[in-house]
Amino acid sequence: MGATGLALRRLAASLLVLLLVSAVVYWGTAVLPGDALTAVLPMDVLQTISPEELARKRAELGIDRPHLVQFAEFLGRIAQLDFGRTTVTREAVLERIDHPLRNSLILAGLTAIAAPLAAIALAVASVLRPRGRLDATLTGGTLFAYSLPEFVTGNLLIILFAVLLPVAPAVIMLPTTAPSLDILGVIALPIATLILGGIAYQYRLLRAALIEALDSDYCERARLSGASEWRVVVRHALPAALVPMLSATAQFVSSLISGGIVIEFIFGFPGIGQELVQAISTRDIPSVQAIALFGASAVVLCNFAADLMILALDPRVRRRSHA
Amino acid sequence: MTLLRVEGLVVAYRDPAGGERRAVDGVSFTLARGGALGIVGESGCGKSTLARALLAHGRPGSRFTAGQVLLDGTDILAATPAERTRLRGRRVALVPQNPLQALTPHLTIGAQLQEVLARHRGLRGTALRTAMLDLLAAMQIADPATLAARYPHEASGGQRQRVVIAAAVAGEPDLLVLDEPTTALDKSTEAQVLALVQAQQARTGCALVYVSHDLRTIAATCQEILVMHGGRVVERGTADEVLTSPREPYTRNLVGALPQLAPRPARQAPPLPLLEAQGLGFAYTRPRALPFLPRRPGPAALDAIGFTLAPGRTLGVVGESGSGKSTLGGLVCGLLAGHAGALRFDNAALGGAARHRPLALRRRVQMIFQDPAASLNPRHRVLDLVARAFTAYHALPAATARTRAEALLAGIGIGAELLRRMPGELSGGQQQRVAIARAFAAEPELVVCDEITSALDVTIQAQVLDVMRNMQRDRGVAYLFISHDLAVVSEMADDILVLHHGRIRALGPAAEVLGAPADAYTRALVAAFSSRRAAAPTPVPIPA
Amino acid sequence: MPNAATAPLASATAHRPSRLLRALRRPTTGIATLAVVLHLLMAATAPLWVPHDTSAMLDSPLAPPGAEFWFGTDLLGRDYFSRIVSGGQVALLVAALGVAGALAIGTLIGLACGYLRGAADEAVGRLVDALMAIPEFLLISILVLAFGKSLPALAAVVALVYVAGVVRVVRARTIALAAQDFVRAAELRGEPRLATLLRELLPNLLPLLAVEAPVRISAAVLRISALSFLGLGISPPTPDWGLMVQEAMTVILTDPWLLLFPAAMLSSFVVAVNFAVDGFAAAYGLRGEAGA
Amino acid sequence: MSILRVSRRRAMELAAAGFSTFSITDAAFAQAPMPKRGGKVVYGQTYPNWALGESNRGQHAFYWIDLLTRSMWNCLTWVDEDLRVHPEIATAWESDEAVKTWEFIIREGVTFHNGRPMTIDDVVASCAFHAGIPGFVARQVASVEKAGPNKVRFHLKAPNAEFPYTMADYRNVMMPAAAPDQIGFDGIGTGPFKLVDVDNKRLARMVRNENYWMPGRPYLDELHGVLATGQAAINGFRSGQFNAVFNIDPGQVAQYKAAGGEVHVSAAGDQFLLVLPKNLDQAWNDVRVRQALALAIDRKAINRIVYGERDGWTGNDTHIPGNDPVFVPRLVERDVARARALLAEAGHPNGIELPVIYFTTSFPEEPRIYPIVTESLRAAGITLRFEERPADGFNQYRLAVNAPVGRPSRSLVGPRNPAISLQRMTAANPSEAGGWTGSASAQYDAMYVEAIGTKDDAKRAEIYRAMQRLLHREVPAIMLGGRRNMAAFKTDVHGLKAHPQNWSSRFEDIWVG
Repeated sequence: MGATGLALRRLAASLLVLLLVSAVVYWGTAVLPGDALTAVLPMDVLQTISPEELARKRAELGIDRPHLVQFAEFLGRIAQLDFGRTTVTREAVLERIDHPLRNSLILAGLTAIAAPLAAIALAVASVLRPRGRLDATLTGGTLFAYSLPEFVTGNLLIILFAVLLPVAPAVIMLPTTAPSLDILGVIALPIATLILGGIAYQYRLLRAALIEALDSDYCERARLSGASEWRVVVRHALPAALVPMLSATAQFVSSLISGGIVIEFIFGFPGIGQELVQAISTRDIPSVQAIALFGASAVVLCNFAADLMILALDPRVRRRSHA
Repeated sequence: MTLLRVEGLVVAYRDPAGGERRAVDGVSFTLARGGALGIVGESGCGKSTLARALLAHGRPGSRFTAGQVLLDGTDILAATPAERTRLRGRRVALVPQNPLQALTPHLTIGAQLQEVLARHRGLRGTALRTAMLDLLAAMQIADPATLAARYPHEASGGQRQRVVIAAAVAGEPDLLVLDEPTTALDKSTEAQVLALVQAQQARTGCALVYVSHDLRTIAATCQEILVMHGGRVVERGTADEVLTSPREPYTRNLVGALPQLAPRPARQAPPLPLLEAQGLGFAYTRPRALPFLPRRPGPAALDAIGFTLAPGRTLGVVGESGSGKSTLGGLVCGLLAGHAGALRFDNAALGGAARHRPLALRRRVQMIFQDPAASLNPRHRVLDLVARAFTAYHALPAATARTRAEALLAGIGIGAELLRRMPGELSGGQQQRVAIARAFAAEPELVVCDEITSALDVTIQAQVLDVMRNMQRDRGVAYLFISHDLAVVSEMADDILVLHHGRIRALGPAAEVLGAPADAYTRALVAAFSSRRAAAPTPVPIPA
Repeated sequence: MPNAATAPLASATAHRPSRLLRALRRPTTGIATLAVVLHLLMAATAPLWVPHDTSAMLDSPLAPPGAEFWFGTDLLGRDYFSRIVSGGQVALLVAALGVAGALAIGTLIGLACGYLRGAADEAVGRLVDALMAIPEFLLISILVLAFGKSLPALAAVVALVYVAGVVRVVRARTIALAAQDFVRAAELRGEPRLATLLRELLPNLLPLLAVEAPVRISAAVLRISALSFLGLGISPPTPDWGLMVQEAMTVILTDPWLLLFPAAMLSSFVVAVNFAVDGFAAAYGLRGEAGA
Repeated sequence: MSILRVSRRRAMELAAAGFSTFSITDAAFAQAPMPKRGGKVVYGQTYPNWALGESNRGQHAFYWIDLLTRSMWNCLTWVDEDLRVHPEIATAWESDEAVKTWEFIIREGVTFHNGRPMTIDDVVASCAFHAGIPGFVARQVASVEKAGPNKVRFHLKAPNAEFPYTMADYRNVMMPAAAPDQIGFDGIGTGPFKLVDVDNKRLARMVRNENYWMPGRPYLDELHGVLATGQAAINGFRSGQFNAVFNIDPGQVAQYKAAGGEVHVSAAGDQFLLVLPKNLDQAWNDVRVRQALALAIDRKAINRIVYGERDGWTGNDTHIPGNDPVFVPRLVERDVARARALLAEAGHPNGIELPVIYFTTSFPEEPRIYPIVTESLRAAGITLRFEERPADGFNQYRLAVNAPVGRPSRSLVGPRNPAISLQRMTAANPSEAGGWTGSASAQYDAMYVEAIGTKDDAKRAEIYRAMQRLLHREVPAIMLGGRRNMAAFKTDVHGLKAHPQNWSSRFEDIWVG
């Protein structure tokens, strides 16, 4: 069916996924105790405000209407890509989350490039000397890095590269709306932490696939036609071996886009994660929805990109109709 | 002048249990420049390991513990890795077994050929490309440019085999080692490929080493033959000596097991047919892009098929891959549904998926599959597999089902000590016997056998065919015996049906079809399978 | 020609137990398995032999490791050895319960989708994609705020996090299995679909689940420590390595040993489980796609 | 002893409250060696302004990145480290005999950051705005009016002898006059520093206000405030990005000193208040159980383990901070036997299980306090667990049930003057008194009304002490005192002090060199 068939099917599927996401996110947030109004009124106001006044304010904001009506109205808005305004302060949601989203996409984007490259480098190195000491140390090393919680590796990296050696900033002191170049300047340690945590799984998958590929008949034919081991690994084994790793990479990167909250807390990175925490704490459903939908579409795009790369790497899927 | 001398070669594998298993145990032989040596043996006899040892290559976990492989006097086993890499493809080359797995799936055919040419002929740019296209042309590829741009999975079996040979001969090696060159091919393409290899030898004067389990093909192409068993050479001689007057008991058993292209003695056919087909047709539906689009039918897999099969008799169905023979089997036993035309069993319409057929009908029609390992659930014990059939078809209580199953298995050669084993722990032959027992547990009247021996070695194949003949003799069951191997079919079939691209090319009693078939395609097929004894079968190209 | 049909043939490959011994003989697997067993034993029996009460404040805070308190005392003056030794209990229990739930539900859904295919499979597939696409912090916040942080609630959180992954893995393996002939044979026997699922397909998934379970449990223990960092996981004063590591970070440069012990326990468990599983998977020829 | 006694550490001429007028002169801030002008302070703040969620338009003082609004704004009055009120924008104030009408004289020559001189109309507009929205000011002020070219008059709803303290609160800043829904969002104040750039959930950058009304101040050229939660504070300090940190984790004092810093400890700080809802059918509705609870908690252990100080002040279950002259310490510090006896008397001979108290971490050391409370209560057979809820909307989680009192939870209490502090235990403030009702509560409310109506300080102090003794007997809520604000700063930073009222920290005196 090739790329176009896949694109069509994937597009239809992703619309359904986004619909499901917004439904689950809506009812999930609606279930939480309290609502946008009580979340925003300061403590001393909450004590003195009368129930009637509270009810009047809720009606004013329209958050007292039945959930089904509110959800339908929300879907109507989303259809025209209008992400609406925050419930109480009436700010445009997009204006509020655009920069944090951009920052998180930069972080996720660079990690999406760096992590697989690191995994490929490590896996190829360990496979070129099978059963050797390097293979064992790499496997053990990546597992150890994965086994340490992110806030440990993050803080240890800060102490090493910011406190002891003045290479990177210990605290990212940029405003959320800082220009992208500044964000790039401070992104090294967060990415290193993410890669240390996420590399083990991708490395293991790639290494296993490489070993399996090197045992295949076509690698043996390449070897027996005089190709050097390096060439057999890189040109013949690697492309096919990347396929299982790619879906893991896509999953790893998509979990970063709106999930990198621990990293944002440790480094003070102005990402979308903290914005999500804020939106949940103020029960601001439009913001939560917007962040969830952007996150979900980024995830869907990530998986789609991975599928396209798999298509590029494995022609058997791409051009099946000729056989 | 000797090109290759192998002296007392031993290749040992580290056994998982810690011991050492010798795959090649002291093999010695010589091969003159431009000679052709055949090495024959069943799976596990060490022939593939020996073939790779000729390129100083051992699979992971194996070591050359003794002996030498002298190529033009120098021992390539002692060569440094760099020297080994240089000689592979230039001095000695290997044509691997099944071409689809042996070609890198994500590189075009042209790219893979150019890689070898660039390394051994130092060509680059357009010179490299033209050399590649000439090489493909030399392999009788009709349109080299189109094939070069294609990926391996987009080429036919014959084309892939030719590409693999092209890759091997690209470096103009002095010694060409062929590992099971024709196993994956239909008879029609096999002859062409063998002709190509001999043309290459004639042009470059290189020596050939054929390694195969198929004694008939080796006998057709090599002057001298080595028969291997358990890592040792058990017999050595010319093709005629080995085929007509084998000295060793193992070789005698091997030659005896070769299916002979001779019709079974004619038997009186009972009047009432058990299974009939008139104008039977079938087409698979094309895969859909989106789940909601209408399903469109694909090309016809079977067209206007008519035949009858009486109780207790065997109808052999012969055809190459893609001829539709498996589709026919699937329709009869209910794996496939939605055929055109009439299909009747015991004078009643037979159709629909097995799930929707009444229990009685499901019991009376059974099927045995090609790959024994895949047809038995790996997590069920042997006894339970067969007992399950008794409980499913005869609603017997578990205990009686087990005793009936034990008796049936014993009768078919599966001893008590194997009953509690998982299928994974049995040999191929044993697994197929269990599958046969499971089929007969239902006490069927018709058994559809789809390539039931193609995955087995020749000696095991002979045993399984004996089992099937005995079961038919004892229980009077009818067989729809499907295979690509005309010789195997001729050993079983009362009548033979030859299928090609979904259409019948010949149908009639075995003697008639094998004797003087009217249809050209059938005539060529019969010639290709004719026995060694009659005359050295020259490779006869079969019209497409 | 001897009548080959009836000649009894007896040849069988090695029996099952020796594969277990062979796996254990490999050094990495042996040591790793030992470490895992020790961890489990420690978690199960800690309350019986722990020298001090894990929440009693016995001495001044941050006393260095010494004679009386082998691992010293933590920021609140509690015996650090007792807390380290019982630090795995809650996290392991929650992880095990959660992953068990994820495997049970995930396998059923994966089996059904993989074998039955059709519209249901498509729909469930999309639901799984949606579940994986929702920011995890949001899902877990909703669960914790709605159901609290009791043991079953946290186990439900872990189950939710892993069920989608299990469905994907099981569905892929089921699709491959369903193409095998022994499933065709079962269909020809007219076995009901449920029987085919449970008797033919499920047993073949058990090795996959055996590989998936321990690796995902070790991943879950890590995930719980991350949740505790965000205030969504285990609440103090319950001894938990995740919380201890988090507390230890505040005094990392003055009292590094406070971080050393819990981090060592956490990573030794995770590394040991992964190495042990790799060893057994190799010996039994299994291949799991389990992972973080 | 009058609440306005002369402070030993500060040479400052003082007059009794009421009619005298005085102005802040250099004397008020006489310092050690000659401070140098210039330089920059980048401070980390571990305690962000919890109102951040409402708006991120940033500049408004209500949503300022932390509560240290005195960096950019001024209020009419200011409360010093010993919790005594001083003039700031108002140079003097006087009230009528019934302390129900107050007049403040406004300082001359004050200009806003945008260069526009501050007029009486700006002051009146600001004060009217503060009195217009629900909160402390609105609860006390009926109306605000101009009373002359430089005088503003307040009409209170009820007499309040300590009204000047109310106008010192961090929210009651002076802003350029504007419509109520716009005032303050332009980020223009009268304070020592002008705003340059703000991302109000992360950081703010300010520069010296050249024409600040206090002569010669501020010394610094630049002031940056950065929110630094978790390890960011100590890491930022060690790496040199911060040269000061407010509200450090008391457990990390040694590490700040090891990183070349000095630590200034304030005399008092916020208190953790355990709200015991009595309107729910709970065991602590019985006063004896509450008394047992108060007696069994080892408050000395909290000071020793968490704040590293043997004899720090411990709470007396009232909102009054330890360094307030009116503070009446509890009669008995801890008596487990008495606690057990009380429980037995109340019908719980073999101990009692109390409902879980929910909290969300605000000050860094908070998660280490509650295990000590739980552990010390265990000795008296009382089981009381604390469970953290994520920073997510803790308020609505707390008030989702049983509003306005909410679930059993902890609340934060800032150190303020007795008039504000003791008002928080009256029936008008159910959420912190836990819905305390009954005769004792009524008596307490009456005493409060009498106290704030008494102009004479000594007599008022007497009533405050009686009210505290009543609270000791009734224990409507538990106050875990002992907290102290601690600020760390590099050795070359001078004049930076931690203030018991976090929000009253001043920046005019800080200099680098």
